[in-house]
Amino acid sequence: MTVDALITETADRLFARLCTHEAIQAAEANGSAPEIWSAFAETGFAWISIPESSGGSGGTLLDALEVLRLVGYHAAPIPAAETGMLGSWLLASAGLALPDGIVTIAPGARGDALSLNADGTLTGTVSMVPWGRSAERLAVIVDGQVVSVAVAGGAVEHVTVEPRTSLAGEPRDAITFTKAPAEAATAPDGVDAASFRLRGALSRVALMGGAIEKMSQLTVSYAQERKQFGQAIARFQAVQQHLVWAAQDAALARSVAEIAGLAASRGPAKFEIASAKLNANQAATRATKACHQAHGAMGMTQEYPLHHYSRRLWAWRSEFGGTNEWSRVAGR
Amino acid sequence: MTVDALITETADRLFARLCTHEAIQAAEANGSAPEIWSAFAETGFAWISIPESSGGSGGTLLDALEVLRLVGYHAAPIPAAETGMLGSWLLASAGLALPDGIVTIAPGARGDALSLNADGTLTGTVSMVPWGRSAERLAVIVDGQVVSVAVAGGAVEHVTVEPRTSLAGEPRDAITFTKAPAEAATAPDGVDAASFRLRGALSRVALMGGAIEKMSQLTVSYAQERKQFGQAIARFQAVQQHLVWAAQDAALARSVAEIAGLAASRGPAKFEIASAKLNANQAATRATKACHQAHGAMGMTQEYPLHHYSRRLWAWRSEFGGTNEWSRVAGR
Amino acid sequence: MRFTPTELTVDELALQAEVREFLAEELPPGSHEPGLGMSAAHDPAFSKKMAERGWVGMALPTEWGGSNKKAVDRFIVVEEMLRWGAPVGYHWVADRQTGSVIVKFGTDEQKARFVPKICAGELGFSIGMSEPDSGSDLASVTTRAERDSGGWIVNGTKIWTSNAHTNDWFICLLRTKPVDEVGNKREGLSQMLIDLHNTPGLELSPIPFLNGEVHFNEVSFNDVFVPDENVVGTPGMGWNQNTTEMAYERGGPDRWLSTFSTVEQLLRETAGTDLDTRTLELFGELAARWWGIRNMSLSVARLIDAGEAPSVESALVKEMGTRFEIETIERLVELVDTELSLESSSLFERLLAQCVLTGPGNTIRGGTIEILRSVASKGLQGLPA
Amino acid sequence: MRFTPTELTVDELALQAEVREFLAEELPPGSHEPGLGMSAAHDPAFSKKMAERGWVGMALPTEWGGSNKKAVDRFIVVEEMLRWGAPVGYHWVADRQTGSVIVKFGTDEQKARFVPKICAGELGFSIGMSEPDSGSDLASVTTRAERDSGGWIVNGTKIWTSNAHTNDWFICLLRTKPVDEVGNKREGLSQMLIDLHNTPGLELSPIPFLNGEVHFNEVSFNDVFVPDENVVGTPGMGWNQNTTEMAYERGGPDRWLSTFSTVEQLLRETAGTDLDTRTLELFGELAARWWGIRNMSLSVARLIDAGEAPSVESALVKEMGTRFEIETIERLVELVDTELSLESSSLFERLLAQCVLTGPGNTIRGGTIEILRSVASKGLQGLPA
Repeated sequence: MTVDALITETADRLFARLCTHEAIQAAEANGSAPEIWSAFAETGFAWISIPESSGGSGGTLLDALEVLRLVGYHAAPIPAAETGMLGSWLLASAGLALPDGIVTIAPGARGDALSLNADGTLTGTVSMVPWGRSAERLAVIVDGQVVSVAVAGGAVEHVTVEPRTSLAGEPRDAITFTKAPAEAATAPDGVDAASFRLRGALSRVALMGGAIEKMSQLTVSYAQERKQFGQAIARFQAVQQHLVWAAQDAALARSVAEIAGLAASRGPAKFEIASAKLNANQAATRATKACHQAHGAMGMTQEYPLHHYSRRLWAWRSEFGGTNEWSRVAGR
Repeated sequence: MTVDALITETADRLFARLCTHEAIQAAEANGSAPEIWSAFAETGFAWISIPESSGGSGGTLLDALEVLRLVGYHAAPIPAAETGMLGSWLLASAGLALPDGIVTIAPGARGDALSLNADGTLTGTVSMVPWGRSAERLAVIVDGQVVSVAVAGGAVEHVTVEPRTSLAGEPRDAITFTKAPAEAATAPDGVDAASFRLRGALSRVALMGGAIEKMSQLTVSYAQERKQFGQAIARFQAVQQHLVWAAQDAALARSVAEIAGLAASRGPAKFEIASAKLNANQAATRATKACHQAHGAMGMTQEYPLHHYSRRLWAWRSEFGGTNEWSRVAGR
Repeated sequence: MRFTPTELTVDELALQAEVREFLAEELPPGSHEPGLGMSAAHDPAFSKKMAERGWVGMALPTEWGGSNKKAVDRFIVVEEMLRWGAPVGYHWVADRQTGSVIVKFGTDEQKARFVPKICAGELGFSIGMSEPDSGSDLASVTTRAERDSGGWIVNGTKIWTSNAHTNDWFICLLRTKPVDEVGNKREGLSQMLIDLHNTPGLELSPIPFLNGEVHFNEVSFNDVFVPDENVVGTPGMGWNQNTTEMAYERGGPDRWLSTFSTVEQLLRETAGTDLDTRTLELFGELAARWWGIRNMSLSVARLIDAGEAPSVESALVKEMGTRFEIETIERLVELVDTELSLESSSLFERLLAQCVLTGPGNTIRGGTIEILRSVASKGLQGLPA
Repeated sequence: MRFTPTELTVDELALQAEVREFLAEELPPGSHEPGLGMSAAHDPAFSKKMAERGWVGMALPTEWGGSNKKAVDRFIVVEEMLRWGAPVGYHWVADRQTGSVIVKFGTDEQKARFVPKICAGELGFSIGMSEPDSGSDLASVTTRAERDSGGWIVNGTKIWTSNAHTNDWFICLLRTKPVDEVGNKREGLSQMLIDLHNTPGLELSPIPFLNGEVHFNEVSFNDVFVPDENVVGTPGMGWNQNTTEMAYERGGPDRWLSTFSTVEQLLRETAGTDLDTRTLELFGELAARWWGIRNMSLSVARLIDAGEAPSVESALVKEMGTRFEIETIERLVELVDTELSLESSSLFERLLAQCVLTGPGNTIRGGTIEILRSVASKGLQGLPA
């Protein structure tokens, strides 16, 4: 099972054009990047791996993970995983309609509580919701039901969106529903909180693999160009260590994403995804440290792009389960 | 409270003369070093910190710790801590007689079980007993009693000694008593299994501080003398890291031993000793790694002295409580 | 090298109690968002209150407005301020470094002009050292000062100048003789005092930090005139004077405390709850390591008070403290195992989020960790730094 | 650089099952003390049994007694042997490196003389590379071979020659032209095959390991005659041939498996008990990391089978594996929190004690970790190693 090179090339070219340093910075300032999203949505990549019969773009889970790797590589400030392999996957699994716009999900933060009322409306609060303020609908599992509820950026009755941000400055909002009209359908076998969390973790591993790879490449270039004590800093043993560790972690994170993706294409892949997330988290911790260390003060500034990747990695390593949670799963 | 410089000088000179590479090697091969022990015992240092009124040499706990630091620094293959601040301390605390020869103790290994019989004899097994085969007596707390029992290297009835060794190749024997005649006296307030374990840990911290310091000095010398790629390896950044880490760990281990010693001179010093052992353990792990790394293959040979210190450190870091045990104590 | 164990005297413990009382009164918990170490907030009013207690420039001579106290006394005050996350940013550099440099190398006129104001908490200083191409090679200064009647004309650019936009003056390392004339890049450098806001030709540009906050600035010099009376010490000897200044910076409690207020906040937020083994062990380990480094750091302060120059010891402690900070953050992130946000309702989680974002900077400030290792390693081998 | 994900084919899984069956039969648990990675025991009878299955020299051509299998097949066999701690010491080097070097660079006469015996598990090889003053600078060879009628006269000393006392021959890197004549220390070196036990003038001295075991030897040459027919490849090209040999050594499963049998033994000894969270998490973390590195290592084997020369990839994996081994040992020591002894009644504790004692050697074998980093770093920058 492999990914069509055309997917890689198209997505890579698209993001390289759209996700300039300035565009990513502007997305952070504005809390959204509608132009990047619409160009992305137009390609159909947003719904890759969702069957065409359900209103998706078709393609495999591996295709979706490859697109996410490139989202991570280019720090594309869009809810690609949320709309595609997470949100629309939930909706499609239960036969619910896919909206045209952004779908977001509830990653399952501490204190989240939602309940379906007797009249079919939804009440409760979810937090750390990616791009909640830009989402058309939220897809979530409540009491064994897949629920689809309008968010419309909080511009509808019964819904309020409190803006919050991740460590990367990306929207992670709190949304409160008060008897909000919702559609619901029974979640099929294999679609439940645990499988959703695995799928969420897998999406983060793919993103992280891309981001570490880019960060590693940035660091090699910087170390070759930057001179100190009369020579490129890449010639110092201490800097070489940083370059090697970052490259290892880039290779490791990408490799585990791909192997776990293969396994997840065939079954629940509990051990593989748990192991992949654990490895990706550790790789992110080591690689961000190594790359920042090699960059010195320059890497701490807004004007230099390292932080687009390092801050996203710090956010993603905590999302859908940290190291301890997944080590317990892998250890069983 | 300070230590008389004469103690430091005398002990340092004594060990420098006796604890040659060959002598330490021979002690490992033979499982004992009677000449080193008798020279040490002759100075009275073996019973330092034990009141003269109880048959000891007088002096403070800080004096005893300073001597142990030098035992560690010179890798002296003798049961100095066991005979002095551990074994004789137990005996003296309960008013029991101090023997002329080596006293050892039971460090409290997993599976140890001793009981006093109705007739006053002792039955059961203790293991990982330092220099059990050379000990005249064992001092141990059983059921709130300080017990003194003859071992005589297993050459008495009712006692068998099974030789075992630590990672350093030092004797850590299993001793079985079968209705062995014993003396016993009630342990005074403040003398119990917990305080004995603290005192044991403190003795190891002092030993470790000395051993890391010596190992660090050996490594600096080696790195200045050893040439590769046309220059002393001390000029390579990677080697400099090792030198710095080892020196830090040497300073840290010695510093925590001394501060914990000050605190223990005044009270139970539970937090201080727990913290000191934890720091010494971590310092030992880092420093042995750094020093071996800087030495390369040479450090792995019997003929080069690094292993006298590194192997003792690996043994001592596990004795009287590892990192997790003491972190729980320090965290309370 | 030896870190002699030392403990606080009765008088020193009284000072510690006084500082704690002051903080409890001035900054009761909940009244302020604690700052992390050197990113502490900038609050001239707070600096003034501290100065009224004699806690700014406290190791400087009374003659110039200081309190003539010991390094250990300053250690006690700084330790408590950092643990509390107090807003010490305005007087931080002036208190820690610039005041001492002026007292040591300046003229009486300079001492009278600057030191009493520093000790009053009324004068904030920055340091103009790094340049766009210098990186860790701090002696490779190219901003040049050329002789002019009664002073010097300066052209060039300084970068990473912390808080230049909120402080008043900065002390700058400038090249007064070209390298090819003096033969060694450490020669021909001079230190000058420059007003950050009232100097024609001087321009500040903020360099936003990765999360948008501004701490750093670029400072460009366009024919800036510096009068002779603002040159500190001997022209050409700036590197040596500056090295002294760096040594003051190392080994102090700022190194290993800038994340510790985060740990203390977690302790507060979990107080009274039943800790699981993992949390208990982590608290124990962090407390033990904090205690170990703190003892060594206090020993360094005692050595300074004994008139010694413990530069290798300082570098060793600073490198240890820096690694401790980084590991503390990593361990806490693993422990809490939750998504962090600067907008969390838990102060601990907000602080930890801040730690994660600013953590990589800890290894850079005041010399990268590699430079510290090199200084320490040379010292261990008995080589000149 | 890319580690393409790969999985075992049906045939490869069948081979794995066959090896497991073989091991269960030959070495049932309890029947042998498992060896750790490269310190595996030396057992010519076992090597012969493996050879009978076609598992020694398995990637070598059938023409010379090999099985003409793939690098992945060899990976599978080696992985199972190491997990089991099987006594593979006798054929280890010959199987991994020397056989390939002779097939690649040797004459047909040399192939006929040596390779079938290697593939039969009847010929153990050592490597004569390091010298007392060479350290990591392996090209600084001073043991010199001087031209003589029909061969070479060798004088000098090799050191750290693993298992020279138990193996039969060794392949030696010798200086056949002085550095000042060839201008570069990597030129003028040649590889020669030398009988370890029947060569006049050759003397072996064991170098006991820190725990008294003997793995290393010093080998001194006193006018040792080596006939021309024992020179491998082109005289003067030894460094390049040797570098190829080193590349074979890297990236293989030995790197990251030599401590894993210890973890597996702990799993066996705790099976059926109720694991505490700490143990469960450590098992999970180690299993996950093992899985991650193993996938990358398997990808390297596939690249070799695809005819590529993944030297940077191999160095990256080896450095990762080495750090994984060290961290595994440290974490296990912390976990068990007990006094270790080589005489413990628990096999796991005996193995862990052995790991602690031999652990520092893991970073040295086959190039120190610093050299690996340098190789990898150059590769990342597109520079020649």
